[in-house]
Amino acid sequence: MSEQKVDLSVDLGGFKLKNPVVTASGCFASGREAAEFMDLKELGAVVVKSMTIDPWPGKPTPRMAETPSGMLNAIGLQNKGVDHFLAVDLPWLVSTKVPVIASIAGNTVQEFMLVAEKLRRAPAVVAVEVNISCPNLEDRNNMFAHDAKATASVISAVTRMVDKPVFAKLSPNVTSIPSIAEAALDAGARGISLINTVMGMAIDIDTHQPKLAGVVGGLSGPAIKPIAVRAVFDVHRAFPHVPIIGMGGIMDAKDAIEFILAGATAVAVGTANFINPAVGGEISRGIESFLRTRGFRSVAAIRGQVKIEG
Amino acid sequence: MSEQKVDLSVDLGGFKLKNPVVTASGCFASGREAAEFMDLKELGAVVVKSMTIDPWPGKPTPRMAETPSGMLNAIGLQNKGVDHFLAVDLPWLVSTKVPVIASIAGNTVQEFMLVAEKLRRAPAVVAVEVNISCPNLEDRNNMFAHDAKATASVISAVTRMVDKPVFAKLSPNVTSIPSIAEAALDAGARGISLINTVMGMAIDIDTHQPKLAGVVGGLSGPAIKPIAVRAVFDVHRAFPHVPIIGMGGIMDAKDAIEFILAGATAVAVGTANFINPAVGGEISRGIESFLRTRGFRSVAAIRGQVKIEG
Amino acid sequence: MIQQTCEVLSYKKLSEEYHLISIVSPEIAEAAKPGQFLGLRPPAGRSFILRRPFSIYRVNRRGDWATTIEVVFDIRGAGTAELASLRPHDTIDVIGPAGKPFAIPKKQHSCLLVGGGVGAVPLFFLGDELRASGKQVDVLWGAATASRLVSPIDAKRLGSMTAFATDDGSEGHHGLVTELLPDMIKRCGTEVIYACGPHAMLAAVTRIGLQHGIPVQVAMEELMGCGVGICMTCVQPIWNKDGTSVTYQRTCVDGPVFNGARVAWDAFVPNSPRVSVPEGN
Amino acid sequence: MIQQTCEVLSYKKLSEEYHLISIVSPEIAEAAKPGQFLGLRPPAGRSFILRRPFSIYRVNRRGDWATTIEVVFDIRGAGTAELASLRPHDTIDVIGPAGKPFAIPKKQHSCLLVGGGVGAVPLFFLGDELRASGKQVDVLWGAATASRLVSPIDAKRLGSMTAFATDDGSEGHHGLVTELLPDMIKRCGTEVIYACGPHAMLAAVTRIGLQHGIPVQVAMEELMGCGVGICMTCVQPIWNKDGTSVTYQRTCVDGPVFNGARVAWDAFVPNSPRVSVPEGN
Ligand SMILES: Cc1cc2nc3c(=O)[nH]c(=O)nc-3n(C[C@H](O)[C@H](O)[C@H](O)COP(=O)(O)OP(=O)(O)OC[C@H]3O[C@@H](n4cnc5c(N)ncnc54)[C@H](O)[C@@H]3O)c2cc1C
Ligand SMILES: Cc1cc2nc3c(=O)[nH]c(=O)nc-3n(C[C@H](O)[C@H](O)[C@H](O)COP(=O)(O)OP(=O)(O)OC[C@H]3O[C@@H](n4cnc5c(N)ncnc54)[C@H](O)[C@@H]3O)c2cc1C
Ligand SMILES: Cc1cc2nc3c(=O)[nH]c(=O)nc-3n(C[C@H](O)[C@H](O)[C@H](O)COP(=O)(O)O)c2cc1C
Ligand SMILES: Cc1cc2nc3c(=O)[nH]c(=O)nc-3n(C[C@H](O)[C@H](O)[C@H](O)COP(=O)(O)O)c2cc1C
Ligand code: FES
Ligand code: FES
Repeated sequence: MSEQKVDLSVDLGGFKLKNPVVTASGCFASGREAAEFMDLKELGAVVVKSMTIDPWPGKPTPRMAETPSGMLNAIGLQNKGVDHFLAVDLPWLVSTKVPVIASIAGNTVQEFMLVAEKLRRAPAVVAVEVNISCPNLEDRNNMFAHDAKATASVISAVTRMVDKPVFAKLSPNVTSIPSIAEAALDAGARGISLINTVMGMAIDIDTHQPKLAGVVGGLSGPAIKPIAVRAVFDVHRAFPHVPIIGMGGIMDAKDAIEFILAGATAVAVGTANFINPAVGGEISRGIESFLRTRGFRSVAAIRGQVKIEG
Repeated sequence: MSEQKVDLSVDLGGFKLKNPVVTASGCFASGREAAEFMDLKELGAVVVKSMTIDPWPGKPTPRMAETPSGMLNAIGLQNKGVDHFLAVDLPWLVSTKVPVIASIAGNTVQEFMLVAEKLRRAPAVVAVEVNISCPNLEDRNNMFAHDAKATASVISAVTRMVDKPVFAKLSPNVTSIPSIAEAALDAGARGISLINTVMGMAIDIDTHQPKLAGVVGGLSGPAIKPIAVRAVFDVHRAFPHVPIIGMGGIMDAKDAIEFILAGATAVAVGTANFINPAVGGEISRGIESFLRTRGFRSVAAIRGQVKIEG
Repeated sequence: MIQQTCEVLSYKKLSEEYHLISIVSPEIAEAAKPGQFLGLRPPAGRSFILRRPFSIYRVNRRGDWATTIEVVFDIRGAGTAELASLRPHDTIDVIGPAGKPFAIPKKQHSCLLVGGGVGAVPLFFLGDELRASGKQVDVLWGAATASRLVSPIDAKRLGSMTAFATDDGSEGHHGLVTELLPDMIKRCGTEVIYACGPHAMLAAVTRIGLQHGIPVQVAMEELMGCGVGICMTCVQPIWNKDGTSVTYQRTCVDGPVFNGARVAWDAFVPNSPRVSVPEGN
Repeated sequence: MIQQTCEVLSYKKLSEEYHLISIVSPEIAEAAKPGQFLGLRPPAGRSFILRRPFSIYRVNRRGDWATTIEVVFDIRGAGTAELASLRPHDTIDVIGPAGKPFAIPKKQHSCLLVGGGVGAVPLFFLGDELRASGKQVDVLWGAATASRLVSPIDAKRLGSMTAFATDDGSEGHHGLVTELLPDMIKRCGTEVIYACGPHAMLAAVTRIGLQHGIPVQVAMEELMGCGVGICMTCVQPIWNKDGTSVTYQRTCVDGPVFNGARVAWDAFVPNSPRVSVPEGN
């Protein structure tokens, strides 16, 4: 009933977004394609596809397999490199006036540093998200995100190169997500993004071949939502003052609210864009009407408000 | 066309089952209820609900929440204790002539040992499965399965108490499943069962309450199948000669074949029983007809046969 | 218990809120007793996979070409929405009849049925059986509003005396069934109460019944994973016979009908202090 | 591109194998060009969530009350089974028209359409347009068996010359389309080839076309996550203009129509040796 305005803005630890809905890296390219379906300004920010210092070719096909309520992907971080981003994608993004979060990746600490350095003075880039779910060439291809020390070394190197806020994007494929979060925060991360995809595999029973050319891939979509909500909840409980960008299987505003109740400050929408490239704006409007209907004045009012007894 | 007999029997490292389909612990009780719907002899074995030295009361309700293509549960290992199992359930199981795999649980190494000891001479029990996804009271409630040392201490204690083959049931919620498997095998486990449920959480956005009274629960069903297939694949690659009971989201014979191609010797069916308590027999017959149609003489012929290049 | 793929004979919208589906299964219909339920499986390819439990509303034994079971439900989520889209000749996978039925009293004669909202559903079948065995049946239905009373006309036909209570006063007494209950008991000479509805109503009806020295049988609800006794999700805290301890018992096979006096209405089973239970399973 | 919830105007079983659905969308129909496709979204509540890509079979611009787009498909899995259950007045969420269309030649006159199996679908729309712009159209359809030839009667109507090849000889030439192709090219004086079908067929048609000095436009398939260019799942290995390197390009926005000469038919893009790529994403 009340025509009271709902405050959707969120503070991600030093920078504000006018609403809590961003895109998940790798699920929105740089926004240009989806702009045919929506006004990007309906988003809190665009998190662009992870970029590397040189172009990465990506993996052979098939790169995707549908699974129950989800999908597996093994894209191999195909991207045209940070220089292409700065020269082509970013100027276009600047023209749309949407804030940009730059996701960066690499196979060595040095590579992460080089990309970060190039972003130092990038306009419109309000934060850098560090995708540490990458194999570490200097440690037998173990993912950076699977080891607290490797996580810390990447994050501290990146924070030394850019003075923009740095978010560490964590993998759920570890024994303790909070302890990796701790390493990232100690190394200077301003906030935590989670979760990246869950490792998985599918096999074609007729050909006996893995359904992905990359054999193992990342599971995303509604199937992983409970895993993601729990990860956000655990990290928020461990570090209540740290901003979290929560993601994993968010399809609609109800899912987004669930993440915010678990402790997410903002939410990122990934796989859902593939099905509905305008979904980000719809979720943002859905959150607003959910809050208004229930008399909440702001999205901050429900953050972390899941009721736990005892 | 061919009326050639297909050999469904599998060798689980010293004991044979006449077909590769067993039930997943906690998803079939002790078989008595499901026997109304099927002949238990259609199963390779019944893996019973995990039993503890004393009766465990279980957690308050709600204990379950449905999620996309899956379910979360937080039952709290409600069971009547090993003595009740030996006095009531086992004699009945013996009368059905189905082989039994006894799943055991505990909160201390001592508790596991005490249960194992009681099973030493239990008839029809062909193996003991050790459910180490239990909080370890002696280590700040960290799950045994989340730590290689704790895993090793439970498994070696259990193998000292029973001379039946011991299977370690592993949790997927760790950074490296093969390294936990290694600890279990070094400690004397004959084989590996995996995966237990994936940790997850769901929140009711109207009441702000967790959907489970236990707050966090275990995700099972088709949603986790890709995670489980990958876990089986990884452990099989690391230990090709070790028998694996693979499980996680198996709903039909096709799913079972996928696990066998990934490296499982036998497969366990969990959540699918809830929807169709006769599903185990159907899957076993489905595997047979799959193999026959394609001219395979035995289930062993396709075990681990996923084609990986390079 | 029987697991069968059954044909839908008919679909009917009973009221603004309630839908009725009639399912062909001579085998299940023959075996069914009042208070038991069916587990209805969602069609293939859905993102929701678990069976949904529904009380048996009525069993149709007339005619000999087909014997049917009826369920009545309101739309709560995806499962019930899908059910409401079933039409004649569609098929559905059914398990049933599941659970412990209401006990038909041997000695007592005067029976009062107390139903809250959709909880009235199983009491029709029970009422029919009680009447068939010569008992007196009285009816007390409560609901949020008139349209949420299940089959009020049939209810009047069923009860020697019939009363309604609605939260908004749109039909009958303006208030709760429990406010009418003591008076009903007196006027009807009630000797046994059968109740089904929300947890708080069942607790209150049990309390009032016991205060009057009348046994109360309650049909309870809880989320069900399997409906056949193998998953342990559906438990209720139940006192043992001598009232010394509480254990969790399964609604699907040990219930859904429990002796109200044995339900630990406001107690949770305490965890034994030394037992730390896992997060899943 | 347009995203819309559209009404189904009609459903028709074209043959034992193929189904045709006609979808009402004046906006998409107006914008559509041959070779483009639609992304059809599965209904809510399904365990399969991704859109399925389908070529535009024909666009119906007759009449002014409704302008429709047609898709033709065979049942492969859950998504196509669900599509085949659509009936008039059902609705479906559609994105389209997607992808780069076939280029209508400016200079060349004699066009040969080569379709393999269900790959013939987009070539009807193309053939109509080519004929409308005064070109000569010849048709060569191949399939495993006669019932898998798409609309053979319409194909005969479309082509000045029309030939069929089936693997089992049940219709036309007993063998592959590529066995008929050199002769067709000669007899028809083909100046440009349009092909759609299995990967191996497209590779062979391209090779033969190029041997004859004829440009070949191929419409390719690959698993699609999004169909709008944002997921990078649907790539094909494509030579750059000067033939010095291969990069992965998206079938959904950079294709599905590619210049056959630019496709790296039997090459995979080599990973730069120092780059180790993540297991997911
Ligand atoms: C013994 C018993 C008898 C029942 N009889 C009837 C009846 O006659 N008529 C009727 O309308 N409803 C009845 N219910 C409730 C009915 O089962 C739920 O309304 C239904 O399962 C909701 O499914 P959904 O997919 O529409 O809702 P959702 O909320 O989407 O369901 C999500 C999950 O929760 C479960 N669930 C949701 N609500 C309930 C509930 N109240 N009880 C148990 N499980 C629930 C579902 O089965 C499913 O697993 C009965 C429940 C039980 C336990
Ligand atoms: C550009 C393009 C145009 C197409 N045009 C047609 C057409 O006109 N008629 C027709 O019958 N089919 C066409 N296809 C193939 C069609 O998309 C698949 O048959 C359909 O997606 C199968 O879905 P399913 O759920 O029935 O099968 P499933 O095998 O269950 O699908 C599982 C997943 O694989 C994807 N998939 C399966 N097969 C294919 C395939 N061959 N190509 C792409 N994705 C696939 C599905 O989209 C889904 O994500 C086209 C494909 C592409 C890429
Ligand atoms: C096709 C695809 C590509 C992705 N690429 C990236 C990427 O480049 N960098 C990254 O940090 N995460 C990447 N992700 C992970 C997503 O950003 C997100 O963490 C994950 O998909 C979970 O969210 P969702 O379930 O909403 O998709 C990718 C996911 C998908 C499905
Ligand atoms: C309700 C429920 C109870 C379970 N109880 C146990 C248990 O007692 N012991 C155990 O080792 N695993 C238990 N599990 C885990 C299953 O055995 C199995 O590992 C897991 O559910 C994955 O298989 P599924 O997807 O086929 O169910 C339980 C799972 C469910 C869903
Ligand atoms: S619902 Fe599974 S035990 Fe009752
Ligand atoms: S299908 Fe997503 S980029 Fe082509």
